[in-house]
Amino acid sequence: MLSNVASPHPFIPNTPSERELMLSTTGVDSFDALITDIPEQHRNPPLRLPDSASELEVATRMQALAALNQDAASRPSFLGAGAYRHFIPSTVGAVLQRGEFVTSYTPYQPEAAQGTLQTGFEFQSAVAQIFGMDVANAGMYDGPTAFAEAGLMAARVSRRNRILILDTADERLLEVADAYSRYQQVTVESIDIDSVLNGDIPDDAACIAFQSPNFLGRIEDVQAITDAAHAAGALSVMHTYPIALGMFKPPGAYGVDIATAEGQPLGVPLTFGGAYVGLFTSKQRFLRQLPGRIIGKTSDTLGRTGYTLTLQTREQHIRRERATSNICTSTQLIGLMVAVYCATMGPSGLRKVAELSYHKAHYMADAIDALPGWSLADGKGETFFNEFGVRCPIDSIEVNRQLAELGIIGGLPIVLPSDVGGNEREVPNGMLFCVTEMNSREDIDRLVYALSMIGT
Amino acid sequence: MLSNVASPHPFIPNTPSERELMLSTTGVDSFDALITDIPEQHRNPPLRLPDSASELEVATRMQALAALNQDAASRPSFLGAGAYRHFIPSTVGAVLQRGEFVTSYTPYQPEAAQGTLQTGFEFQSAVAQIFGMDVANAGMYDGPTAFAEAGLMAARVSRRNRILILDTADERLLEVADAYSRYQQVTVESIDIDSVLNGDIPDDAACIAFQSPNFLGRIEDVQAITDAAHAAGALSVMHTYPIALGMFKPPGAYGVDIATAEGQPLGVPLTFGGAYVGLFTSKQRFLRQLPGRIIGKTSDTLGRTGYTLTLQTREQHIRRERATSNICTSTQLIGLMVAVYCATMGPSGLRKVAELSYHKAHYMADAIDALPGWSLADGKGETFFNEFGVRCPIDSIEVNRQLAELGIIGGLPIVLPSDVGGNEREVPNGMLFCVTEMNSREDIDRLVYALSMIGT
Amino acid sequence: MSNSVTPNSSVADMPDRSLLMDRSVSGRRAIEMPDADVPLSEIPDGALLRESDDLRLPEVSQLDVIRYFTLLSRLNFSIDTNFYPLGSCTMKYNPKLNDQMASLGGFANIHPLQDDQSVQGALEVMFELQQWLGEATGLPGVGLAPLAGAQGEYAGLLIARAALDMRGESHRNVALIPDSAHGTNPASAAMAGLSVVTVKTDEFGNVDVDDLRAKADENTCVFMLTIPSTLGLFEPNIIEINNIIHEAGGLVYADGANLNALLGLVKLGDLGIDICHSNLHKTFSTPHGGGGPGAGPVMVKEELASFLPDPVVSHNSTTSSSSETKDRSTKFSLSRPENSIGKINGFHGSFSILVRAYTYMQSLGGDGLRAVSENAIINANYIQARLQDRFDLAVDRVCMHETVLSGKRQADRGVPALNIAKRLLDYGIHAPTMYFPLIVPEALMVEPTETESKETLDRFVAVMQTIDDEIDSDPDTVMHAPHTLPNTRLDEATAARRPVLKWQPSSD
Amino acid sequence: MSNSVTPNSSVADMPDRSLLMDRSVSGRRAIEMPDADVPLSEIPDGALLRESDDLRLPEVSQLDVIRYFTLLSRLNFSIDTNFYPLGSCTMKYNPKLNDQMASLGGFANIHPLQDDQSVQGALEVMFELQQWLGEATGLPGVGLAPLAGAQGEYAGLLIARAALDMRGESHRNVALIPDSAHGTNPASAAMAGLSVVTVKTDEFGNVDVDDLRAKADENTCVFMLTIPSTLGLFEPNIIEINNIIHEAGGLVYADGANLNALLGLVKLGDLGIDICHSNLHKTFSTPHGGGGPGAGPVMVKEELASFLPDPVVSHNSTTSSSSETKDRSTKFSLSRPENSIGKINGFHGSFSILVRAYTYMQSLGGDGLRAVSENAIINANYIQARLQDRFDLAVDRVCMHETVLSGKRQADRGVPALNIAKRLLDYGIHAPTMYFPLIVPEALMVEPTETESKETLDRFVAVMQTIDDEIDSDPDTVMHAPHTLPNTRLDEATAARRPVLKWQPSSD
Ligand SMILES: Cc1ncc(COP(=O)(O)O)c(C=O)c1O
Ligand SMILES: Cc1ncc(COP(=O)(O)O)c(C=O)c1O
Repeated sequence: MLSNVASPHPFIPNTPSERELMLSTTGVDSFDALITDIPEQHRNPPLRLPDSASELEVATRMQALAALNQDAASRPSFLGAGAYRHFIPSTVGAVLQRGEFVTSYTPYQPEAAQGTLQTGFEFQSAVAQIFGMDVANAGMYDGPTAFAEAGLMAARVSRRNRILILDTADERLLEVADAYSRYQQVTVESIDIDSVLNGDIPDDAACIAFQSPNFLGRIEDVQAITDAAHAAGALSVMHTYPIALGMFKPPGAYGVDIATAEGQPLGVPLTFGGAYVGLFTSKQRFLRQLPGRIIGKTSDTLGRTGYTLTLQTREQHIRRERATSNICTSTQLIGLMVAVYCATMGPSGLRKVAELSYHKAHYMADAIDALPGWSLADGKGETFFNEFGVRCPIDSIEVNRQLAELGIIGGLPIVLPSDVGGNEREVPNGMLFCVTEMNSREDIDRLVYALSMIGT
Repeated sequence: MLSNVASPHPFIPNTPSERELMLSTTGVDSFDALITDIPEQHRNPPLRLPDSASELEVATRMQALAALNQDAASRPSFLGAGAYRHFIPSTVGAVLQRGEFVTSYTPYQPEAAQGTLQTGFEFQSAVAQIFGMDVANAGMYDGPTAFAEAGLMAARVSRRNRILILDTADERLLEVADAYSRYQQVTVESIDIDSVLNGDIPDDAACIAFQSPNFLGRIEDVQAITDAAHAAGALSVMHTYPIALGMFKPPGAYGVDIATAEGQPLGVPLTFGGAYVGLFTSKQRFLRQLPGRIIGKTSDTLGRTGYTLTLQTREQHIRRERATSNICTSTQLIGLMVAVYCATMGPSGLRKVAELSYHKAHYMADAIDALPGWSLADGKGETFFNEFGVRCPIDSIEVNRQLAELGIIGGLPIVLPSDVGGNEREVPNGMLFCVTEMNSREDIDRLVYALSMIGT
Repeated sequence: MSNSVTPNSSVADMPDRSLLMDRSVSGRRAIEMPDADVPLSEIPDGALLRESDDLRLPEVSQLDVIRYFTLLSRLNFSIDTNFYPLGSCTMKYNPKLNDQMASLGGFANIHPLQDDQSVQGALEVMFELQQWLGEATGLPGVGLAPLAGAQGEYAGLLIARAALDMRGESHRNVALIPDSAHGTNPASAAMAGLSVVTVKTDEFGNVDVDDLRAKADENTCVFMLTIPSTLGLFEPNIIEINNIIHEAGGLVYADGANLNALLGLVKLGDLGIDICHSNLHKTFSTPHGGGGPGAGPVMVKEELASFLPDPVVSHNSTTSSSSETKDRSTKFSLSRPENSIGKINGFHGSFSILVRAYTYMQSLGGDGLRAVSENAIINANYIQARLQDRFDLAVDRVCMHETVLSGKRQADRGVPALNIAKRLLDYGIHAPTMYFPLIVPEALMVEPTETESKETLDRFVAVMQTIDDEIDSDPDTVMHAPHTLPNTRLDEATAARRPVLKWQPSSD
Repeated sequence: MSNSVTPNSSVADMPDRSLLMDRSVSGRRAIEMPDADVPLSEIPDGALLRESDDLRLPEVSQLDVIRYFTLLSRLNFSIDTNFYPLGSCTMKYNPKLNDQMASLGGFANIHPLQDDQSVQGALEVMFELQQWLGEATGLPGVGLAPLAGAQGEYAGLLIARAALDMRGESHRNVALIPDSAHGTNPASAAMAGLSVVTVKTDEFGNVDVDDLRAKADENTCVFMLTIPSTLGLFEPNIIEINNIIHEAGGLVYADGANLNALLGLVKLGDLGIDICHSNLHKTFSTPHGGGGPGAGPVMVKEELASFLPDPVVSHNSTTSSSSETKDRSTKFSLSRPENSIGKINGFHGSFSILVRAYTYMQSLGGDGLRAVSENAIINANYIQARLQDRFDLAVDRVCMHETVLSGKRQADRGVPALNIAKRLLDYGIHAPTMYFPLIVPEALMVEPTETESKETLDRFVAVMQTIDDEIDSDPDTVMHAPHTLPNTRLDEATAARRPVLKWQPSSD
């Protein structure tokens, strides 16, 4: 219950006497006089919400709710598929405590926001470097929206209107791209690798957009796809997994035009899917078609280096309906986490994370493949990073249920083409597993042992 | 394992080539040349410690160790006896994240430490205010050492050498006072309340030192004790529980000369007994006999207010063997937590915490007293704050064991005088319970129900 | 950290501003990773692999990382350190409890694709937040997916279009938008394939109803109204406006960026609004983070709920759940509404922000949320009343949660609003929003919020008066402000003309 | 937050320095507490109760609390923001992981009087830390109870006295202490009832062995030696010194404040030291917190282990536990050593600090700890080598982890060391320890630590050279430094003469 002798709430300092004084300075004799524009019949409706609660009560309830969740930090987990449990160094959390970063607004007054701006510039520098691309923007909402906006950007750049997405990409990417282009003069379509490699690409294709490592963790033939796209006058748009780039060649090395990723693996906790940050990079020459904020280096009147938002004429607050995107509030603070992560990991750390993930995933894949009744979704020989599909002897949802009983979070149940007949089944018979440096050998062995019991 | 191609460790930046360069600037050709003063036969001994470990490994191990402890935040707990589970507002943790507070040294250069100094001044202001005393120092190691140093200070002030401690005080206080005075020309002795009130006080008594609320939670007759001490030419030294002062008259109101307390209840987590902060207050006229650091207000050369360590001639770094105490590194950061706590709780918050603790403790005491086989250690009528002794039908260690099985942390097993014969028993037959605002009615009812089952 | 050996002339610890890569020393490192505990597998074809020296990230020590970012943080103005009356942005106190709750392991470490069964606490947070936002706005269909206000707008417009499509009115392709609207409104409309037709604001700051009536027709898809408007005014003709649009067959979308002025005072749904969004990072005080992350839930009237973005959280006892394999013990579950516009982002929304907003709503409760709006309005009017002798008002009437001043008089004396804004920084006060809304010349949009005290407002008033005096006594100082910040005025033109967007080896 | 309406002239956001009570407004509050969920009991006699208006604590909003303390924090120099070469204090990087581990619920929320059984993880931390400190010092009896270095000293002296008492040598009441010793050494000796006899330092910075020999006798209780010494030197005659004391029947106490120079290079126990302490807040990098909390474990040779303070942690399989009712599953338990000097504080030591130190030792390991000492020594010698043309050295020989400069030449040119120290602050570098050790005129004791980079050391050298130049070119600037901090030089004399130690209603 609020107080009416003191200030109403710890977040609201005006005491009753101050309130009176302020109203009278304003020249009204009651608060109601300030809201007469609100239609009288609708003024002061009942608000059926709980009453205010003390911090102790709120914290107690929130802790109880948090405790209802089975968190992936205190048990082995093999879920990936777009959100990844990687190591987060202590520096990230420490920097994230700085109120000056957390409680500032978008840096519209650059002189009073150099902290945000310079760290954002570090973010752009690190992302461009990891991707091997010319430029990176200051971040998008998340990976899938970055990918969707990449498709739209490709359409603007190419002045063509068909976004072709390779069918090995995560379906979520396709869905979001579809939602982002639904009423624009752009279509989103699926294409298979054979069509791409055979040059079977329509001549109004804006881009060939693909994911590598793809949904099943496999490394695509980026060069071939990119070359095919270019041959058809389309852009090559790649969605990737930034940790993989610690080990695998980056999009820039293949001539990819626009590359995006989910930034979460770079120092951001899982938090049930958000808030994350989308990474967005491109070739220099497409710069002025980039969506989102961009931070540039400049100098002040005394010639000292400083940073500022730049190329703002692309953005909604200047260009309005002709902006390159409607994005305004974005994900600066998550970008800061990525910047601190990259600074902490450095080249050797990022490489090591990639290699650990790779080797552990392959260790586990080999072990599962050796289990009777279980097999890898692909034959051997395909190159994958740290995710792989597995064919299960029973319904994979049931597999997960049994693993949950052992305190293990399994993989993602997926539908694999049936062995017989080739027609798709309704019941998920496959599982997409993900392994990172956070999975100890012991956890992996435990999982494999558990699967071996399920298999028999 | 350390690297020998890169810098040896994330905490040690010198790379091998820098190391060489620095050694050669120093004019030596190897590191060994710098340590020739170390007797050769003892140089470079084997160090049987584990090798360096990565952050991920260390964090994993520490989390596993932490998980082995049954923490008092995730289950009902009724333990007090010198360390208390009170509500800690969110502001305390937030301020404690500021690296500028955490990673600075004792403010020897005041111009570069105004943050520490001004917050320390806030601490002194709040503590003096809560105690109703003239002055507070900037904090002692913990409550018991503050109490021990209060006894020594009383001896200095009175130029007498017997520290008499009322026998209702926590035995820990007596023990620490003893350790602090063992080889000084001062003795620590126990005295009972009748001797005090009858004026049966030796004329070389430096002080009557007592605890109120005492070990069993009872409020002592502070006025009578203080008057008796003063009548005997001795000082009145009181050790108290700062939360109780939200509700009960403070030591200053009774003319107490020196008052101390454990500061932990004011915003500091239990952390297995430390680090805590000792609160130390006195009358103005004893100021120059205070142990520990003191922060004073002053002004700079431009006339602006600033703060600085003051009265330093009392301290070891100036006065050496004639210092009022040997204390140097103290508990500034814990004092900061107390300062933030006091600023956040304000007068109404502190009072409310005291009242909630009082009412919940009395609710529980009444309920236990009503259980067959269980009774309060005192008859009704004694005034207690939030702790009380209970006579158990069985060995109280066994009671705790049974409670632990129900996920409840019981009270402190204590030995009460036996009902028959009056001679002390070896087996703890009593329990000291503590109740705070953190104990919900539901938890209390659960405990009482559990005791009722044990009783029968 | 400064590499200068000349003393800091004005700021005590003006840090070295060089970038991390400029501090990088080959072989330094800030972290150690463990060695593999599994046998190593074969490494793929070298052609796929990155050269070992291709990845040029900073090589610095762990202390370097901490000191660098800590010092940079101090170059920011922020709520934790400054009064920040940035209009339309609702820069109010972000309770620390909210951050602490969001970082609880049970929230921070759950994977978005875990079974519903294993994340019931998270789903309960989302479910109840849906309920509460529905109640607060009077629009009971709530989708938490949108990741910021602009995405909420886009989701809302997709819903409008989908609903009209279903009615067979796909031809409705016009968004009517007032000239005072925020840039995201027309930008979102364009993304939703709508052409923007601008509606005028009248001399009182209200929607020009005649202009609206003239423009509302059979092609109208939505009217997007910011309420209260970006002038800080509640639209008195709201009912009539809604009727005009509804009669034309369109829908009314309310941009709820300013919802913090309305809590408990009026519900958008009661007024006939069909769709709105709320910026949780404004009204519900989740921190802005220097530009996000935010969250922009979309709220719709009952009839439109089936179009909400995927997913929503449903309570299994209250909904006739269609999901096939549901556990008995699964009380809350994620589901896709029947006619959903689909997924507009990867997972379920800005969960860490949702947790904060939910914590905030619990702390305040219904009574507290009303007090939020009341005091936000009182504070804005107090500033307006105290400054109106010196500064023109965009519109001369009482305001809601913010007041839009015009620096016309000051501009006439030679000092455009920009300079007043910059000069405020020298006094440790963040600038108001400048030159917005676009229809107000020399606009300075001031939103004090309810969390600032009268003392802070009084100081702001005094500083504004001082600056107004300085315009006569010392105009140069105002024109070249700021003077006391880490940088003087930055050359934004060159930044855009010759963009340098990442570290370059020759940097500095 | 400033209440000034004149702009900040030099520092961007120089905050209002008034105290919280000056900002207090009756009725404001920063927290809400719940109402009682139990029936209220009778309130005691009014005479016992505090008047409701007697408690004058600040009444401010929650935002006020956060903004006030945040702004104050920025007035500090700290490791996170500045190079801090404060000699003897070992201001090195405090790894953030350590703080994070100490705040885990399983460590932060356990009560010191819980059963051993329920805190096995905490006891394991303490047990292993005991083992490791014993191994690092070569003194296997380890007591973690002391709360800081000075308490470690006191505990060590109590142990020495108790051991001598048991030998029937209670008369030994003299502590021999070098003239270079830290003030806590004589102060602790006095508390332990010892009279202090000062031992001279010779011209090479070593203990004057002849003087020591002359003073060591049948009354000698202990010789307290800081090793390396406060001159940053390792005592080359250490073996001989220990023999002298042992032959006189006394014990040798090593003040281990500088243990960070010795890790893996030598073990104190091997040298014949009987007792030492270690400041975990120096050598093992727990943060200083602006003056604590710290931890000062005491280490003793095997024969003295039974005297350690109460409690120590024992491993039940390795010790012949005497405890009566021990669970089978209780692997570690707290116990009181047989001849314990007793409790020297309330519970078991600075547990939160112990957790940090243990985390730190794990991160570094034996090999890393040796690298700590090596690089601390290399860095100090590098600075010494680069500055010795400009500044006198206290002793002209290679140093260990710190170098003591003397500002004699500068003082002769009219600028005492104090001013050099203050001037460094203007360059964003914390001052070295000044005028200590007492035997060095114009001492400036510089301890760079191993966590600072060569670039940082080079800048320090350059700044010292610049200041040395300024002494000639612009002595006034140096004499009145600092110029760029929140305060210019503070009047410490008045502060001590007319002490104001708490907020007063008329304040400011
Ligand atoms: C009126 C108005 N509408 C929409 C938005 C866009 O919201 P967001 O930044 O969360 O995308 C803003 C934010 O600045 C706003 O002020
Ligand atoms: C040489 C020396 N001895 C002893 C101490 C005292 O240690 P503490 O401050 O931890 O009590 C110090 C700390 O400054 C010191 O430098």
